[in-house]
Amino acid sequence: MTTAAVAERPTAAGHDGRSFIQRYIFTTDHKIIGIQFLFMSLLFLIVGGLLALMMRWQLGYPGQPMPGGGMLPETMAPDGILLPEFYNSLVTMHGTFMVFFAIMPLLVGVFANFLIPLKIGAPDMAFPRLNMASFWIAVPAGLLMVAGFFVEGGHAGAGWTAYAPLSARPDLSGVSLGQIFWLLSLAILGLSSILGSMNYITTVVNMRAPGMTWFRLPLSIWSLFITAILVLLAIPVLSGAAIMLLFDQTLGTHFFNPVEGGQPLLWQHVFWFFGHPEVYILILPAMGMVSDIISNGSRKPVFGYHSMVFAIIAIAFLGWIVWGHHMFQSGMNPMLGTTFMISTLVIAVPSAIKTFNWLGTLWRGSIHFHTPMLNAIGFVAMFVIGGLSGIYMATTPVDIFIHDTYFIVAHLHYVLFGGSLFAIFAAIYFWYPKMFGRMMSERLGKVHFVLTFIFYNLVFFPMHFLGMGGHMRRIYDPTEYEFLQPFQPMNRFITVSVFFLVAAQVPFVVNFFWSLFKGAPASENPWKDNGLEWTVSSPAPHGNFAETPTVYHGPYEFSSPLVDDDYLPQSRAVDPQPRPAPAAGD
Amino acid sequence: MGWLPESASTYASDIDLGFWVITVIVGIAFVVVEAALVLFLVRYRARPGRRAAYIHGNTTAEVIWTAVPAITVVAIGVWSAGLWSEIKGRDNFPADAVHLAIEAKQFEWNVTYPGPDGQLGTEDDFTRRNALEIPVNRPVVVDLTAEDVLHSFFVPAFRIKQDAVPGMTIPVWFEATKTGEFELACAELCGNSHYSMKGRVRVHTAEDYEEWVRSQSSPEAGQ
Amino acid sequence: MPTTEHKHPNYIAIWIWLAVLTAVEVLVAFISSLPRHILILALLFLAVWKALLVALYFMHLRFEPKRLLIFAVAPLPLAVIFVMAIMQEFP
Amino acid sequence: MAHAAVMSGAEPGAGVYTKKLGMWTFLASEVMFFTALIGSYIVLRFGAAETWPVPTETLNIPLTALNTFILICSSVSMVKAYAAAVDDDQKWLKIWLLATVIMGAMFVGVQVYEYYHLIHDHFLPSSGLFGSTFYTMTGFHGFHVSMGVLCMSWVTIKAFRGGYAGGKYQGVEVVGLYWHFVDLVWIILFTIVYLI
Ligand code: HEA
Ligand code: HEA
Ligand code: CUA
Ligand SMILES: [Cu+2]
Repeated sequence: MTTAAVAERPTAAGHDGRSFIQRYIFTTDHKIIGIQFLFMSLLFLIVGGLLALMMRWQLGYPGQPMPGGGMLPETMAPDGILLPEFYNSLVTMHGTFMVFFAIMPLLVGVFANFLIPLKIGAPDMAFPRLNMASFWIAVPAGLLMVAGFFVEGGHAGAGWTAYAPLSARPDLSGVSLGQIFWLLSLAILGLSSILGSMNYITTVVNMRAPGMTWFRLPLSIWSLFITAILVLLAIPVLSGAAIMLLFDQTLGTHFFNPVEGGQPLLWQHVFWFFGHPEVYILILPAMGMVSDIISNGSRKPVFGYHSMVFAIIAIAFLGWIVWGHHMFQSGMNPMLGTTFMISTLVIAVPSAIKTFNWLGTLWRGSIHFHTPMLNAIGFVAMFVIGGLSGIYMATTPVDIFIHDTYFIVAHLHYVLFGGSLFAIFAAIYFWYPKMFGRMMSERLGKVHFVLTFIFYNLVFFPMHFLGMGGHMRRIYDPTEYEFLQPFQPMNRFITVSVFFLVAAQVPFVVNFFWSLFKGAPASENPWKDNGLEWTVSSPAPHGNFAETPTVYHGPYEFSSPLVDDDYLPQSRAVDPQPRPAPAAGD
Repeated sequence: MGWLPESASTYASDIDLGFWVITVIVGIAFVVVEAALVLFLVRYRARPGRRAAYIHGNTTAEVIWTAVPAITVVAIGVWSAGLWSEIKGRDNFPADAVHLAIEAKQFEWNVTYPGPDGQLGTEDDFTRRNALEIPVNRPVVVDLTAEDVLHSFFVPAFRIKQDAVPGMTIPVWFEATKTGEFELACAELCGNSHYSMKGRVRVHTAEDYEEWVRSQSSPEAGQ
Repeated sequence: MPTTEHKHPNYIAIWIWLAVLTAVEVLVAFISSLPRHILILALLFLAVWKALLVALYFMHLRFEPKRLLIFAVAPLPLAVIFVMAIMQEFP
Repeated sequence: MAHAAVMSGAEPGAGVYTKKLGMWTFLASEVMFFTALIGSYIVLRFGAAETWPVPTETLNIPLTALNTFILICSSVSMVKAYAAAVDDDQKWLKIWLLATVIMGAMFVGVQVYEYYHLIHDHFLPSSGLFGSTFYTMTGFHGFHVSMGVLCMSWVTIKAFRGGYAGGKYQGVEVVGLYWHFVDLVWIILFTIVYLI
């Protein structure tokens, strides 16, 4: 603690006597750390995608040798045909990598790090060295998680929810080391996340520039701040749960072992007490950044800024009292089920507020369809689908039928891919210039968006129908069941679409790397935005601001009557001083 | 293929009704949102010389689109609370039901029948693997347990799903409305062969069922 | 920093309090005559009392700005919700 | 560190300096960590109330009571050290810090001794739910104390090097907060694990 807290105030000059190592590897610069997280999590995004691809092959063409599957060892896919135990590991690790190593770091690792100091006018994080530690702790966690594939008995195969007793009983799952690696890796990653969130919270509370009042914070910062609180309070619960399960595995404790009086349901309670706040950790920053981008794209202040803020807070709070909706059919006391159903349904309200406020922002705007805007719009369109499908499952009697079917899988991909990932694409396109000093190609960007949007829907929308047909999730070979055989064509269709979906990511990868070197040099403020980050050169210099800026307006003063341009940077003073606009909230 | 599997239990139709009612409600919400989205994108696309309106919000509008969803979801909640307790509520299980016990274990369903005396736990009980034989139009109560790990008792045609938890005995009830054969699936990941942990549900007429029970409990029977 | 410019409370007195309360706890725990639930309530009461002494004086929450106080107690409701809800599993 | 930014701003933040705020956020997450462990303990014990062994019979209460007393004393010496640091009383700062480190180490020592005997009497983590929960909770508390002792030693060394001269008390206060928190957790554990 104390060591890390003693941080030198960074100098504003770009070139200071720092070696290459200090500058790019063991750096304390929040921007570089953010970029380090970016590369790491994009890598894991690809990994997760490839695992999904293998899974889909098996589901589309059960028992047929997978192209290139011959390269896999006997223990995974003898002569190219996936084994059931390997399929279980694929499902588990796909979920794990995507949630913990791709989306979460992309949102909380990359953008919280990169945006918070820049947008609140601070030179760096409150604890730069803790920040560095946070990244270099995450790396070994990732390596450990990957290593799990190559140990005796294969990788964890109890699902990303690791339900006990299966996850606690090597004798019943056939997996011992893999599950242990999984638990250790998550415990380590948890430490990294906690260090990160300590930083974010402290920075936002204590290091805002003069005039940056709470209600002048951009919604991206609001949501990242609230998310940091969720991370701070939810992740330690996961660590605790992971440790108990680890001890059940290694020390022979009996937390979740019914034979000795332990309670399998306890695991589910503890896991989901963390798990549901976790899924809001995965959406709130997305919502915040989308709000920024939509406001920018439609050159219009965010509609109902204050209600947006309160909606974020409401969602974050309600997120703590709905975890039981994952356990309706688990044998949990049915009365409890009813309580959790009500609290869950109530969450639709703040989400509704946000959705309609986004629409209100577009209304009477002057909408520019740049790539970030397209992806942000994609987010709104897709998140609504995912959110609405949540209503089916929140309704206990209906959930009896669709629980643990592909309806759930459809839901979670609509909120996580259609929601979080589209928002992440938008954010990458939007802040790339500030990160790397070059623009990404708009043409490639638009191609990427259109193709992804189409094939994403072709992949995941049919899953609703699979779910309605009763198609269980986490099954290796649907054709085992007569009532599922009619769905095989649809399964195959999904699989084929997935290949196109992955192919549709190629323009993005190309665009990303090509623009690093060949992209058009970015001006200070390419999107004509109001945020403080756009007042410094691209890429933002070490130490961010030559001198601490002063803030005069809310973040969304687009098309303000006070100025001729259709935007008004937060740090630009205009006289007459702006009359206190309701949504600028000072 | 039909959207939902054929429904063959008393409350299947209620659940399906709920499903479709919600589909209508969220369908409306969906159409409203997406239509407005597309409309605005077209109507308010950037045009030279038009400046966006400088608006920060509108309280009336916000109140409306807070209140409407709120009322809707509460309505949904109230409706489903009733059906939920009817199906899973511990205190309203149907009387004069056929009483069975099912123990799930990797990777099979062991169904224990009360035998001719209709009493579980007596010596004329008998157990059948992956075969659930029940009478039509008569409630069946199953005491669900698991030996090793979590499993989930899932009969799509009956719209019933309930996890089987080692160390707990969870009662489940359903009443078949059609004779015939249905599939019993395991819906909770329970290990390598989870995908093939399936059973058969055979729904007999009352007479056939009596007949079957007698044939099974006669000494020479049993597999 | 202005926030801590106050004359120090009498830490030794608090120390004596804590020591005494601990002693009382141990004694209470060994009175077998007490009915179980009374015993539990008494012990919890004593524990919370001690915890409060530590938090308010040693961690000088008492002298901190209200904001920090709120911040410090924020997680407690979550803890309560968590335990209370799972308790419902055993009606 | 970036004090300029801390002090400026239309709102004074939480009105506490950044290091302290950081520590409090950390403690908040620690609370949730112990919530997971202690909560699970409460639930498991509640679920198996009648079969639960009587702690006072398995565990050595007098010894642990003594240990509790030691930890409380270390908390007092810690807070005295903080007071000394605020008043820039270097002599007593060093004395109190040393005392704290020593008593902290003693606590860990006594716990190791306790474990040794329990294990010798075949009371293991695998000994039913009681063993499971007991070792997990006290073990992780012990781990926290050990970490505290490490940080504390570091602070002590710095104090002897005059690192807190001239009323630079922040480092002492921040470590102190952590130390008192660990003490506080023990007060709870001692009651619900050993006495109830
Ligand atoms: C980003 C992640 C994310 C988000 C935001 C959500 C949001 C929601 N989720 Fe989801 N959920 C997951 C990720 C997420 N979920 C995951 C990963 C799982 C699976 C875990 C596993 O088992 O592997 C899951 C599973 C899951 C279940 C368990 C299903 C089961 O296993 O049986 C339930 C049940 O209630 C549920 C409900 C909801 C609800 C009600 C919302 C609400 O927040 C949605 C609110 C939004 C809207 C409602 C749309 C906008 C509102 C309007 C347009 C207004 C009009 C609306 C009405 C009038 C209703 N989710
Ligand atoms: C954010 C999370 C996320 C994402 C993005 C995805 C993406 C995909 N998921 Fe995933 N999925 C989950 C989270 C996610 N999933 C979770 C939590 C589960 C539950 C697990 C469980 O049951 O335990 C699940 C389960 C799950 C199942 C159910 C398996 C089963 O129950 O048997 C299936 C089946 O089709 C599936 C398929 C897919 C597919 C085809 C994709 C495709 O979209 C993948 C396409 C590929 C990519 C999106 C990567 C492309 C790469 C880039 C864009 C990076 C570019 C790189 C650079 C620029 C350097 N997923
Ligand atoms: Cu049994 Cu899955
Ligand atoms: Cu949830």
